[in-house]
Amino acid sequence: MLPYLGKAMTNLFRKPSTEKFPVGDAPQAAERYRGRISYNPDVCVNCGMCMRVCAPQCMHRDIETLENGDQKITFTFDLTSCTFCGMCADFCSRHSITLTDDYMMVGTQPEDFIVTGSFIKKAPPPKPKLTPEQIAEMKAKAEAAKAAKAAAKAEEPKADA
Amino acid sequence: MFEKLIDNSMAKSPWIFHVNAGSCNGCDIELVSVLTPRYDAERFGFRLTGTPRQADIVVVSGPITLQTRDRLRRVLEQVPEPYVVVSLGSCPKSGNVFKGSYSIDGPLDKWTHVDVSVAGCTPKPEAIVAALAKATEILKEKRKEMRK
Amino acid sequence: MMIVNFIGSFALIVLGLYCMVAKHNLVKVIIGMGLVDYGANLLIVSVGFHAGGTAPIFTIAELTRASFFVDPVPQALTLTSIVIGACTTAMSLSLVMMLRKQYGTLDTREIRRLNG
Amino acid sequence: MTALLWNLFYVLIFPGLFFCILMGILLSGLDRIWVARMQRRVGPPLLQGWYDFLKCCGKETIVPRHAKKAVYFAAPVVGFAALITIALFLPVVGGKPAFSGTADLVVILYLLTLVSVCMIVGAAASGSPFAGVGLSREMVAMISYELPFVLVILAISKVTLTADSGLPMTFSLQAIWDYQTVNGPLIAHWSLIPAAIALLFVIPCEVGMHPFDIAEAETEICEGTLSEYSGPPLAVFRLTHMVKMYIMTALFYVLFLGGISTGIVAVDVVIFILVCVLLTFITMSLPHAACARFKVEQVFQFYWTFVAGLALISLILVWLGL
Amino acid sequence: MNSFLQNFPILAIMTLFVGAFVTSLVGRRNAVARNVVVAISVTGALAMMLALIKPVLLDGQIVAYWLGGWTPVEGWAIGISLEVDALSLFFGLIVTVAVFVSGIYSFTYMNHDDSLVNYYTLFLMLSGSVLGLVLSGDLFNIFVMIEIMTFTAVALTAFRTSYEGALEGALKYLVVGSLGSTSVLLGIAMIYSQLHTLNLAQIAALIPGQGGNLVTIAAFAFLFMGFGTKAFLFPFHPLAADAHAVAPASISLMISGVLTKCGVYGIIRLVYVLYQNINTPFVSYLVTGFGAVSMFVCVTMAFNQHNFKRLLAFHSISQVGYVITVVGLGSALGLSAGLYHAMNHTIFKGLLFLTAGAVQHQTGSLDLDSLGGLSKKMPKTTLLFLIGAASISGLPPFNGFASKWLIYQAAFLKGVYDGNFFYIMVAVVALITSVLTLASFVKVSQSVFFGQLPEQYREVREVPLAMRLPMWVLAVLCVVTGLFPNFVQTYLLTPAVSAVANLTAYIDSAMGAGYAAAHGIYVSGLTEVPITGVWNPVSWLLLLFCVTCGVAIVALLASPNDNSKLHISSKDETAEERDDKYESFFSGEEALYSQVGGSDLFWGFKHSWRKYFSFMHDWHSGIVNDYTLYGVVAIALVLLVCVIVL
Repeated sequence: MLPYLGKAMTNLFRKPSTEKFPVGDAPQAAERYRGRISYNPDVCVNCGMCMRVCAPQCMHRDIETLENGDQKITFTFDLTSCTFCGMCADFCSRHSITLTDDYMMVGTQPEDFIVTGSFIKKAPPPKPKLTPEQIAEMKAKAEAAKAAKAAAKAEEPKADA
Repeated sequence: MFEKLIDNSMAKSPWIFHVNAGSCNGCDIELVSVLTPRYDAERFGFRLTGTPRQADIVVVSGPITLQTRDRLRRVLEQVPEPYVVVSLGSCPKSGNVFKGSYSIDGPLDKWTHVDVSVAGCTPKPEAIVAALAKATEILKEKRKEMRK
Repeated sequence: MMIVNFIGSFALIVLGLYCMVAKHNLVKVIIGMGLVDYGANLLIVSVGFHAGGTAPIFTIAELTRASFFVDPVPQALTLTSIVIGACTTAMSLSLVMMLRKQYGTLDTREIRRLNG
Repeated sequence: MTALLWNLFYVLIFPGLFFCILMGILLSGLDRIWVARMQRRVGPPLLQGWYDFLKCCGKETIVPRHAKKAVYFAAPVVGFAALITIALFLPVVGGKPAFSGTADLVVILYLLTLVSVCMIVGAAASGSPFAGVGLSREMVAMISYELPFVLVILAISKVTLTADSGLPMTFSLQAIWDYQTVNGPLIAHWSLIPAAIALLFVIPCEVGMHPFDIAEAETEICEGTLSEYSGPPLAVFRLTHMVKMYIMTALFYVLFLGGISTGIVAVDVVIFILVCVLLTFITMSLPHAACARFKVEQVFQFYWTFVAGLALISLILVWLGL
Repeated sequence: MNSFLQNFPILAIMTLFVGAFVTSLVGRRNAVARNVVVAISVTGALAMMLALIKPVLLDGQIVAYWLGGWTPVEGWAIGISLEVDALSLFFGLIVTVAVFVSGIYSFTYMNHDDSLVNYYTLFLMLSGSVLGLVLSGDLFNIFVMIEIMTFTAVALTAFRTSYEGALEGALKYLVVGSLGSTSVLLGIAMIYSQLHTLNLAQIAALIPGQGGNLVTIAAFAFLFMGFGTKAFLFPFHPLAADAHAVAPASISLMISGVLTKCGVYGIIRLVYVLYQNINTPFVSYLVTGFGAVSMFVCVTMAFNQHNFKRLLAFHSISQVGYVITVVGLGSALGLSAGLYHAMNHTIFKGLLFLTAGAVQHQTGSLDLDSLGGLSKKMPKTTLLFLIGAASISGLPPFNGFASKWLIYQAAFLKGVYDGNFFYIMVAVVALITSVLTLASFVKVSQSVFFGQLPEQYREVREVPLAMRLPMWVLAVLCVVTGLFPNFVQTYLLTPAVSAVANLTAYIDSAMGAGYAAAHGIYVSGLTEVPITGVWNPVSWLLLLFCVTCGVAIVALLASPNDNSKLHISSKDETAEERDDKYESFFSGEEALYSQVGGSDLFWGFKHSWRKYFSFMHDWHSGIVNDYTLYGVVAIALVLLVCVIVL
């Protein structure tokens, strides 16, 4: 007990090691801290990889078809459902999802915890129509290839002998 | 005047009661670390109590499992007015990775009003301190409203 | 001469106490109580005895300074004491009978529900 | 009329209610700050006890179904009143208690017991199982510190009785104070030094400060005795706890450091307050910072062997006339 | 002296005995007549004792009554006498008040039982014998009364034959108690053989002339242990516990409040009046030592108990230990403290036994582990119990505090004035015992009256007024004797103590003036010790009241006044639907099975002393032979030591 008493006495005259935090700015988080998700819809390719790897299924994709045939794709990240594992960011090939170092996720409303972003996916151009001749030509090509393959197969045993 | 004094003290001495509703202990440890020298919540009068009867702020962590559901409800009923509920971490608000499990009966909103939520798995102690600070303001407002 | 009586009463008391302490049968314990009583009675009677005294039966007119008789008080005491002893024995025996009905035994080592 | 007014002043203002509450809040605030500093924390504001008290007053009071309502509400008030009554008997300033001749050390000993008993009865009346455990611990703590306390009091009484100052009263605080005025403070009496140390150990357990707060172990048995208390009754209990710090330190001051008088009341009061503050630091803050909470049987053994041994040594030394 | 008053002692005794007789005659058929007879007898005895207060206690006269007019002839007491001095009357008052309360209580308490005629007959005989004992002036009469007392007490203990252990307790009481009776008888025989008289006054006059006569010293040892048995002193305490626990509560009151007082009375008479040897250090050590040991051992034994009344029984012996301890100090202060505590013990222990009886009457159980939460169902009984518990634990301002305070002072001052460390340690033991008593009663109140109410006691109701009334009488006495100790001191204790001190008056009023002087008895055997310190509870109470008012005002100011939500909220116990808000907090669990058993409450304390407690548990084996052995060994040792030392 005596050493503790000594320690207590010396501590009494030292500066407290307490952070000042609620007064003033929040301190910087540690390097590579995984905090609030940021989502950049502009580079997203809508691959859906993030949704596949997300264990708590915190993201939600809304697909809304616009009048002109384009799709408005909205990704919603519910931070109150996220485990901040960073898997989505790792798997995102275009780095559209990143985890920032903002940890101050405090709020009174559900909206405070929603990270969302949307982009328009252009409808692809209409496909060209094939004529019957073209189809017949393609079929013939396929037949020829097949025959060639069969011939090659027949020659093989000979080569072995 | 006396009532005003009480209102002001309400924000200066909030006592916390912590309910673990099936949490993995991550948030619980972080909550305790709020009282450590580094974050020292006691300078705002925070104090962990052992009983809901003396609590002003009820901090709930963990998804609401079937086992803890009734206990949680009982504890929440036993807290004297006015009080504030804080949901700590992602689990109580959504169920987190346990979402959809057969043994989860959440989220917390289903059983009580949640005044302040902290997201994170787990939240940093600074975030918890900020949430508690917000909770004290709400506590004061609640008391004022009740008085009217 | 009275020394024999004193030794006898002492022996009776010790024997009775031995019975009460060492015997585990309740009836024997009560016999021990009786023996202690008898010893005490013998002692009292012996205390009042004067060698050569007559029985202390007189009318007031006959009583003179020269009368020599054994002390009547111890005899009265002994009579009272014997009566009380008989009552006690009867009482304890009735208790023993009921105990036997309730506990099914007379062994003191088994009649110990009130302990600790 | 004037006498009545003076008595009201005694009860409500100076050695009584107001001063006690003030000192209690001051000492508890200082204690909490010191403990925080020793743990390298900032610590709560000085008036934290006052805020706690006010806050509890503003809360709802839930009387549990199993509680006995009358006892539940009466216990804290009676306990607090008993404590204030002790304050009126202490000759803190100028060697004159507010109500002299009505009490002595044994009465104070029993009033302190009454304070604990009120807490115990209140806890019992609240009907909580945790309170049941808490009150049993409170009781064991009481058994623990009572023996050394009694031995200390006996030693002091012996010293003041055998002195040839012509004092017929043995257990009287007034007499002890007068003895010290003539012969110097009792702590300077070397055979009483072990007793003084023993009393220093008794103080934190009597108050229920941290290493000895087995009855109110908040994490272990959910606040123990106070488990079912909420609202104003809880506030009064918290206040009782704080005022008890003041009363115990003041009692030490009277018993061992009494008789110091400069003749100027203000200076005396300042000296007295300083001594109380110092004693609070030594007996409550230091063990709080340096020790973890004891177990029930450890408290019991510690007090009945070590502390009681110290007090007994003192008593024997005094007995031998040393 | 009014010659009419002269007859009151014998009339009081005979009222009870004749009442017993008449009860058995008329009560067989008519319950009302029986109750009337009982009520008249006990009230009559009480009234006669009260009538004697004026001449005996206040005027200091001594009533000497010779049965059949056989006054002493030529300095020899040949008749049987009743001699009532202030000491006898003090005990007589205690006895009659207790008898009165117990009798009234029995009317309702015993209404579940049959063959009540036997009960009341035995009860009145018991009362009569006890009264006869304390008023008697004749040693052999004391023996006869002791025997009647033991006999009826045993019969009453076994009255509820079907009750678990009743027969067993009664038999143990009878067997081991017979040791005490026998040793009284032997003592009487020895005294008679040397002095040829049985009159107390004459013995008191003659014994100092005997000097170192071995036979009278042996008689002293026998008589001391005989009365000690009746007071259930240390090695005899197990039989008290056995008998109290199983007897009906009204009889437990008699056994603890009255029978033990007979032992105390006997010891006071023996060491102060007959032998006047209390100032011999050895006798003082002997009496004080026995008292201190029984005081401490019994209070620790109480920690082990699971039965409400058995626990009370151990406390009873512990409190009698206090009385014997201070009686052994041999100072006026000690004696008055002892008498005060003896009186208070009858009052508060009677109250506690009656509350235990009320609990048993309403619930049918006395088990500390299964009872609980009765404060909701029996609030008035709870209040009465708390008053009794506070008194026995010596909390101010109840009577236990006033008498214990005197006890500490007496022991401490004796130690200081004699320069004897032994008495200081006795004072310390007394204080520690007081704290342990408190702890024990905390255990009872927590496990019987507070805590959770078990399901099977939902329908329990408060006891009827007829049972509460006697309890209130005792409770009021508790408060009154605690609040006005000066009054008690002046009008009861001082006369009794000065009666003990004024030996010549006692001898002369029986044997004729000048008898004491002729045998060289002049001075009292008491050393006067000044009473130090003032305990003035009334001013203290006023102070407490003032402070409570102050606190209440502040509390009122602090509480919000016009808001329903922030008010006190509570729920009626009778409400059908459960509301979790008002359940006890039990970590969120349902608090149904969360009752803390009475026997587990002090495990922390018991754990520290586990060796002592397990030894004590084994030592109280419950076997009659063992208890007899302890008694025989104690008697033999005391006899041996007395003969050697004195």
